[in-house]
This record gives sequence, structure tokens and C-alpha cells, in this order.
Amino acid sequence: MRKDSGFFILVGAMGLFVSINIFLMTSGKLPFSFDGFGIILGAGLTLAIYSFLYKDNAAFKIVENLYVGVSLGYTIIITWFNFLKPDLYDPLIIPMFSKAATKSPQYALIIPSLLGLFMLLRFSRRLSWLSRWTFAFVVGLGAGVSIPRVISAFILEQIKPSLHPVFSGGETIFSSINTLLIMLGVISVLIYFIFSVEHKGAIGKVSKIGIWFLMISFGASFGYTVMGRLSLLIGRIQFLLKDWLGILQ
Amino acid sequence: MKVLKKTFFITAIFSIPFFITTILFAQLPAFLIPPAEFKAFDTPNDAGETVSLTWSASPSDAPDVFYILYIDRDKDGAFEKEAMRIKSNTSYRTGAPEIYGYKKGNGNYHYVQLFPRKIFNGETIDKKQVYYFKLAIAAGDSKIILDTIASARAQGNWLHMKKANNFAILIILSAIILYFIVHARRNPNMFLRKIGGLDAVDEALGRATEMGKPVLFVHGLTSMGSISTIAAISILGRIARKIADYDANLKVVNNDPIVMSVSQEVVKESYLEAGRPDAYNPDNVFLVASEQFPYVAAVGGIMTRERPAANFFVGYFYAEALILAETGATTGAIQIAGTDAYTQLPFFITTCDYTLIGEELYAASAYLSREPMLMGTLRAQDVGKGLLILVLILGTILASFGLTFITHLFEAF
Amino acid sequence: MERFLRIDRRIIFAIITVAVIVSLVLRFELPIPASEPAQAIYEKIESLPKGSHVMIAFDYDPASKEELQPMAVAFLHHCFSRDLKVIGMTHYPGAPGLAEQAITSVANQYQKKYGDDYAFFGYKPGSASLIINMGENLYSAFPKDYYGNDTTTLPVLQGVDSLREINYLFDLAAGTTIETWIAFGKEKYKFELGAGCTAVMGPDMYPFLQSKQLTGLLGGLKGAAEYEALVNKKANAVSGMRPQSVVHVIIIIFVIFGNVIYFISKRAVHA
Amino acid sequence: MNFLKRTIPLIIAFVMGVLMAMQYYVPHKLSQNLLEVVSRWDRIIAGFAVFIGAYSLFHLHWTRIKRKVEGWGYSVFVYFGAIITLIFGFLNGGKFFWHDKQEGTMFDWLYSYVQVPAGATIFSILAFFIASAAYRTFRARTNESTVLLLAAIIVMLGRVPIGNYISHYIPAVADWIMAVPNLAAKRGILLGVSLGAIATSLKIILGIERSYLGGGD
Repeated sequence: MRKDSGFFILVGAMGLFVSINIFLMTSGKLPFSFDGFGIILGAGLTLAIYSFLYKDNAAFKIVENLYVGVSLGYTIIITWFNFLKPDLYDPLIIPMFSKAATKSPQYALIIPSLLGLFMLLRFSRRLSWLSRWTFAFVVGLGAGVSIPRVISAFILEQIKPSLHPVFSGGETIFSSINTLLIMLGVISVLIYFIFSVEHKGAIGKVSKIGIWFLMISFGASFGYTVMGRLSLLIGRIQFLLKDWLGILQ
Repeated sequence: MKVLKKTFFITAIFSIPFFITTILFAQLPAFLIPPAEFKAFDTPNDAGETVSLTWSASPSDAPDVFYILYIDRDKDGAFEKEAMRIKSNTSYRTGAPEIYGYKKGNGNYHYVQLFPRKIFNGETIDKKQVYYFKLAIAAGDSKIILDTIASARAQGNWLHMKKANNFAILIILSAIILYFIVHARRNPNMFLRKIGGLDAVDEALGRATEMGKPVLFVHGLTSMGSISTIAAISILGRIARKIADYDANLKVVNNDPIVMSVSQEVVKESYLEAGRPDAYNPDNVFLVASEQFPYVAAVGGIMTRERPAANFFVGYFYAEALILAETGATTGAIQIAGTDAYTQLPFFITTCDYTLIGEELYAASAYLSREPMLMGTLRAQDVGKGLLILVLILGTILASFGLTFITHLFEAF
Repeated sequence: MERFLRIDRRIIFAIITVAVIVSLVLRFELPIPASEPAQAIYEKIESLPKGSHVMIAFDYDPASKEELQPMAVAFLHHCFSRDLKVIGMTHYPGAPGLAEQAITSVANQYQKKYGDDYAFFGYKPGSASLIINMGENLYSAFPKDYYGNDTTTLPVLQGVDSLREINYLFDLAAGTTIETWIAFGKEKYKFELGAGCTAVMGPDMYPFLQSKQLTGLLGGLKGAAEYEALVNKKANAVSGMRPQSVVHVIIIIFVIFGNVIYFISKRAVHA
Repeated sequence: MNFLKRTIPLIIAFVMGVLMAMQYYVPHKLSQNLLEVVSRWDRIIAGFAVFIGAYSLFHLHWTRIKRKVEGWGYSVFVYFGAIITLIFGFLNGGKFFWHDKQEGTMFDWLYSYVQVPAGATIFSILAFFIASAAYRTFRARTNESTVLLLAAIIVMLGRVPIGNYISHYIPAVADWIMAVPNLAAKRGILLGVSLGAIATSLKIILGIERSYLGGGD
């Protein structure tokens, strides 16, 4: 009995969706073109994902997997057109094998290409150790490049605005208090995350203040996250009402 | 009253010539006063592409008065090529603290950088070419060219002196980290404060045992490479050990096969340590799904079906955190979360009974595993934080009393 | 009392759906004053002289499209109406389609010509390394644009060798790219950086605003709506503020209601 | 063999790390050229990582189909979606993939009407779960979570036009929360995280942290 009801809901929903689209097409609200069908497909996929809210079902899973597949395909194709072709195929491969090429091949590109190919050997059983060379290169380089830049951009630049006079001329008392509060907040949060000292006495009190600052900032993140997720929903409903059904102008 | 009127008139009459002269000075280019000093030098701390020019400000600096710089490759050349034209009330040394610092007199000198190779665009220029400059001050049609010829060569520099502060921090941090890792190896009983969340873990396990219901451990979505997962594994070890002692039932859900096999090992070992290897069932550590939403749906299903007494969410979570914790909370389970995913923390804090926040997760894992590398790093970072606090407090106090040297010491160029 | 809390969550889903649809269909005007960080971006663009180079990094994919695409469109309107030269690129493989749509559709409205007035580089992997590469030499980072043209031949890039010559860089970020642009780009190449980001990341960006590492910020759909209002191109983001307002109020009521019942029932247990 | 598998990677990581860290302090042209070349190489290598991700995904779904794991039928759709996109991508509107990318092909159509709507919708379902969690589970259990919820409510009201209607103070207070306590806490977190990142990088360069090499010998 329960299985039947699920089946009827599915058939009913599909029937409704098809008849709405037939109406939209025949009344001319949607163009009889590739784009028109595209919008119908998009609306169908959107609704299929929302069916998850009723309950986890096959339509949702199909769309999710289809999405994974299409975006995978898109990534591969875009990587070819935007990266492999302009960066390796055109400057290295073509001049090497085509006599018509005007420019000489950039042989230096062979090194990173080899390292890149080594990385793919990760899936081979016998040669996977070669992939470690590439990982070592990439990870070592990343570490070396980032240390001084992190010091400069996230430590020096971030403590600089705090190293300013609290009471300088021309500022209101309110802004001085804010400067002090920011100072207190930064220090107390840092102390909260210090683990080699027992949080007792004065340090315990400051670390408690740190928790309050953290909680207020998590509250801000909470509010913003709610706003963000809702925005996505609003955008999708705008798509359904505007582009598909044509109710909104 | 009369006296007042009189004084007013007298002042007014006397000030007329003054006004006229000011207007004349402003309008007549004949009164342009050329700058006294004019110098050129290689820009320090650069790749060898630019030269710097500086000259003293003139009393006639105004928005409608311009400075024009002429460049030539020959000292006796015609100086016909215009290299730059700026408004005379702009480009002071104050705009270049990386060269002149924050001295008071910086506002009395102009400073510009030129890129000669770009000015002679396309011409072949010898690397060691010396460039010669002439300065002119101009307003309207009239122009005064200084006689002084300044010269400089653009040279590459081997050290960026203004980044010395950055380098010092690099060295200090490296030393601290190395020291404490070595130190922790020799002395593994380093002090670490107790992490509040770990007591909560024991409490939750106790209650689960009383209720005779299973305990559910939910891994995050990252693989074995991430520190969050590594920390989650050591916390799992602790939980499994307690579970074995209490003779309760533990279920561990995974979405990554490697994390799953590591978890199986850890749980097995914990049961072995507790002397109850027979109670270990590998089927209780299992893979439920590999993608985000199927994972959520499957874990949610387990929660509603088996109604565990305690749920643990440890590791790195994404948007699924909210759905997982919500489903768990509605089943009435005690929930404990630990994650360094700051965007998801608010949801754990409001839906769980206890949450390990950010770095507390690493600290908990170091506390439990006593691994020297983790302990040493943690301690080194603590010292780093202590130093930052010190700098912040000292710097603010000194800056408030007008001593800004500490502020400039920590400037990034 | 607690049975109030045990209602089927699908009822709540239905309430939210209806609230969004109704407040979209019913039209009521809401004022959208610009916040300080949004105003800062607007003023920065207003202050740029004609022909200045603005680079836009479209660092998002379809998952964040509803927040960031309106922002991108509003910002492009502003750039093209001010006759600035626009250069687009992205770090996300899923982005080129969306970015291309946004740039071409807005550029066509202002009769801008590809190659002369704007260019689109497309996607390139590498993130931090890509930024450094662009900072050292834009043409070695992007030898070709999205359409396969040689970048050295594009007139719009005249006077630009690297990120140093970019007058303003605007990052539309769904992930951590703003931090990457700051640490690996702005730190060395000293361009002015502004950002638009998803609401989820918005609060994390405030330290960078105060330290002036970001000149301005558009946060989430609200930021997009503010910018649409500032450039007077009211569209989806502005009308999205109606349901946004309504549903925020509903959620707040939910939280308060749920907590009141929670405390009443907790007290009942203790009594 | 151990030399090739273990020592050489550690040497490479050390040399690259030290070299690139020191490069930062040297403004000379030679050093800049090194940075340009190395960053270009690195981004080219990073491009190959795309294929690692693709391979793992294909492999995962292939094993599922092969072993007929529960729900393996859905994995077929991953292949279906990917193959159809790849075919249209390589066809490139009839000009084939070795020519420049053509616009307005079926490949773009698939992107606009499958990837974009599906991708944009998946995360929007969280809006519903937030609403239901707001009703059922966001509780002021402790003083800390009370503060969190209060701050959240003020920010949520302050960020929409209705807040301004209720009181002019709400947006002002919301702005203050964002620009003072939120900023302070986020800066504290950022400083801590940066120290952690520097520590990890140092350990990688010095060969103390080797997890990037993977398990095994």
C-alpha cells in the first residue's frame, strides 16, 4: 500500500509537470527552441532535487549523479580548452610535430609536463613512487612560497591596524572604545587557544572573555549563513517563477 | 562704533595690495620658484628596473603647476624625451615610506619612480646604461628648466632590506618550532591543559552505557591527509577504548574507504588494549556513502532507526553539518562535535551539547595521543601566540604615548 | 507543550516555500541603503579614470551562482558604464560558462567590443601559483584568451604587463580565493583589491576590511542588492530582498518560539 | 630503492621550500625570473591534478557498477552525464577539439541547462533544513549559545530592509557586531590559523611532516 502511494505521487507529479510544459509551449510562453527545452529541463532538474525534501528518492539521486557526471565532463573539456591546449599543445606539441609552425617549441615545458605525468602514475602499482617526486616538488614549493607571504599578509598586516594609538586626536570616545574592544577581543581569543597554560585566575578570566567574542562572531556567521542559503533558494524560485512559468516579470 | 568702522576700512584698504600680489603670484608664471635640490638614484630593494628621483618642494607648488621630467641617455643630449609629468602638489616622499620611513620632513620633498626601459619602449638598451634627468617646473605657457642634471643607473638588488622584519619572524618561528619538537621528543610529558570537551565525552559514554543504546561516531568528509581527520582518529581511539571498558556498542560511519580501514584498525587496537578483542566487530565500522548528500541521508537514516544515545561528529564538515546535527538532536541523543570548519561551528554549538572549537580539536588529539610532533607543534604555536599578544599590548601602549617605532617595526612592505 | 515541536518538518518546508513565493509575487518596495563596504567599492570605481584596467576574478561555480552572478552583473554594468577596460578570469573550472554569459550580455548592452574594451581569459588551474605567475607576467600565465586569441595581440591589454598595472581587482569568491589573492597577489604586486563573496564567508572578511587589505566588500545577495541599487540596475537581487526579509522574520520567530517552548517544558520537568 | 622513493622526495621538498622562501627576500631580476618560471611550472603541474580527481571519481563509480553495490544504478548516470558532455565537448560544434572552442554548442547547452540549475539547487535545499532546525533544534542550551543566537538574530534582522523599519538601531547594532566583536574574534582566529599554517609548512620543508608522501614504504 505504501509503495503504491509513493508510485502514485511520482506519476501524478510527472503528469502535472508534463501538462504544465505542454501548456507553456502551446501558449507561446516558452519558445519552441533548444533554449525552451533547456529551461524545461532545468526546471525539471530543480524540482527533482526539491523532491528530496519530501523524502529521499530515486529522482533526487539520479539528478545528483547526473550533475556529478556533467560537471566532471565540463571540467575535463574546459581543462583541455583553457589549459592543456594553450599551455602545452599549442606551444610545445604542435611546433614539435608540425612543419608549418612558425614558432619553435618551448622545450622547457617538458619538465613540468613530465612532473605532471609522474603525478598520474600514482595509480600505477609499480611506478607510483615517481608521483612522490611531483608531490614533493609541489608541496615543498607551496610551503616555501607561502611562509613569508603568510607572515606578511596575515600576521604583519593584521597586527598593524592594532598597533595604533588608542586615544589620538579627532576621534570620538566611541571609536577609542571600539579600538580597545578589538584589541581585547584579539588577545582574549588568542589566549583561549593557548593550551600549555592552565586557564585559571587572570588567564582564565581573559579566556572566558575570548569565548564571548567567539560566540558573538559565530552568531554573525550563523546569521550570514542563514542569509546565504536563503538567497540560493530565492534565486531558484525566481528561476522557476520567472524563466519557466513566466509569472514574474 | 565709529572707531570700529574706521579700523575696518583701514584694514580693508591696506589688504588690497596684498590680495593683488597673491593673485598675481598665483597667475604669473614669472613667479615660479624652481626647487633647490634635485637628485636621482637607483631605487633600492627592486629588481633593477626603476630609478628614483627626488627634489625639494617649491613654494609655488599648486594644482595648476606641473613638474616635468626629461630623460636622456647622453649627458650632453638634448633632453627632449618627456619621462613624466605630475601635478606639483602631488607625489611627496610621504608616499614612499619604504624608502624614507616616517620622518617629519618627508612632506617637503617630492619623490617619483621612473621605469626607463618602458620610456624607451622597444629600443635596445645596455644593462649598465646610465640615465640623465632634467627637471622643469611649468605653469600655463611658461616653463623653467633647472640646470642641474641628475643621473642614475637602474640596478638589481640582492636583498630586500625592508623585509628584514619578515625574515626575522621566519627565523624566530622556525627556531621555536624546531626547539619544541625536539624538546617534546625528549620530554613527552609536557604540560597541556585539560580540554573540557574530553570530560563531556566520558560523561556521554557513561550515559549511553546506562541506556543500553549504541554510540554513533560520524567522520567528516575529508580524507586521511587532513589534520582534522587525523585528530578525529585519535579521538575515536579514546572513545573506542572507553566503550570497550563499558561494554557498550560503537558504530563508526565513514565516507572514505581509507579513513574506514584506519578507523577499523584503531577501534580493534582499543578493544585489544582493553583486553576484549572478542567484542570487536569490524562490521560496526562501515562505509555508508561517498558523496555529501547521500552520506547525510544514510547517516540520518541510521540515527532515526537505531536512536543512538550519543552522537559524535568529529572531523572536517561542510554544509551537511547542519542536517546531521539537526537529525541527531531530534532523536534526543547527547551530541558532541569537534571541528575546525569555522563556518559550520555555529550550527554545532546550537545543536550539540558540547563542541570542540577549532584548534581545540588538534589540542584534544595531541592530549590523547601524546605524539611528540603534535605536542611540540602545539607548544610552539602557543609560544608564537604569546609573542603576538606581547607585541600587541606593548605596541598599542607605546603607540598611545606617541612612540611609534614598534608600529613601524612590524610594517609589511 | 513539546508536541508543538514534534511536527513534521515538511510542514515547515511548505511554510518557507509559500513565504518565498508570495513575497516574490506581491510587489512591495523596500529601501536598500548601501552599507559602508559596498559604498567603498562603488566610490573606488567612480574614482577610476576612463580606460583604467579592472580585472574581475569570477571565482565561483553554479553552486553559488544565485548570490554571485547578480553581483557580477551589477558590477559589470558599473564598469562598462564608466568606460573602464574589463579583464575577466577564473580559478574555478565550473565558472567560465557563467562568467562568459555575464560579461558578454552586459558588454553588448553598452556596445563594447571584444578585444578593444574587454577580454575574457577563462579558467586556469594553479590558484596561488597562477596568481604569482600573473603577477610576474600576465602573458606567460595566459598565453591565450578563452576564445583562443593570442593575448599579446589584444588591444585592451595595452599598458598591462602584470598584475602591477591592474588598477582595480575585484574577486567574486565562493571559496577561499580572497585570502589567496591577498597573500599571493596583493601582498607583492600592490594592486587595489575589492571583493564580493557569498554570505557564508562575509563575516570572515572583516579583518581584511579594517586592515585595508580589501578596499570594499559585497556580502551575499544583500551586497548584490546594494550594488544593484547603487548603479540603478535593480534586478533579481533587489527583488530577492523581499522574501529575504520575510523569511528572516519567520526564522527568527521559529527560533524564539522553539526556545520558549523548550524553556517552559524544561521548567515543567524540574517543577 | 629507498633512496629513490623516500630520500629524493624529501630532498626535493627541502630544496624547493628553502629556495622559494629565500627567493621572497631577493628582489633581483634573476630571482624574479626564477619565480616566474617556477610558478608557471607549478600551475602546469596543478593542471594535471584535475585528471587525478577525474580518475578517482570514474574509478569509484566504476567499482560500484562492477561490484553491483547497493544503488549502483545511480552510478551509471555519472557515466552517462560525463560521456555525453565529453562527446559534445570534443565534437566542439563540428570543428573538433583541436580547434579553438566554439560558442553556443550543445556542450554549452548542457552546462547552462543541466549543470547550472542542478548545481545551484543542491545547496539551496539547506535553506529548508535551516528553517526546520530553527524551529526544532537551535536551542539556547548554555549561556554561550544564548549569546550566539542573540547575535545571530540581530545580524539577521540588521541585514534585511525590515530591520530598518522596526528600529534604526538594529542595522547600526548589526554593523557594530560585524565590525567590532566579530572582527576581533575573526582576527584572533586568523592569527592562530596562520601560525598553524606556517608551522605545517616549516615541518614539510624540514621533512618532519611527511603525510603528503602517502603511506607505505
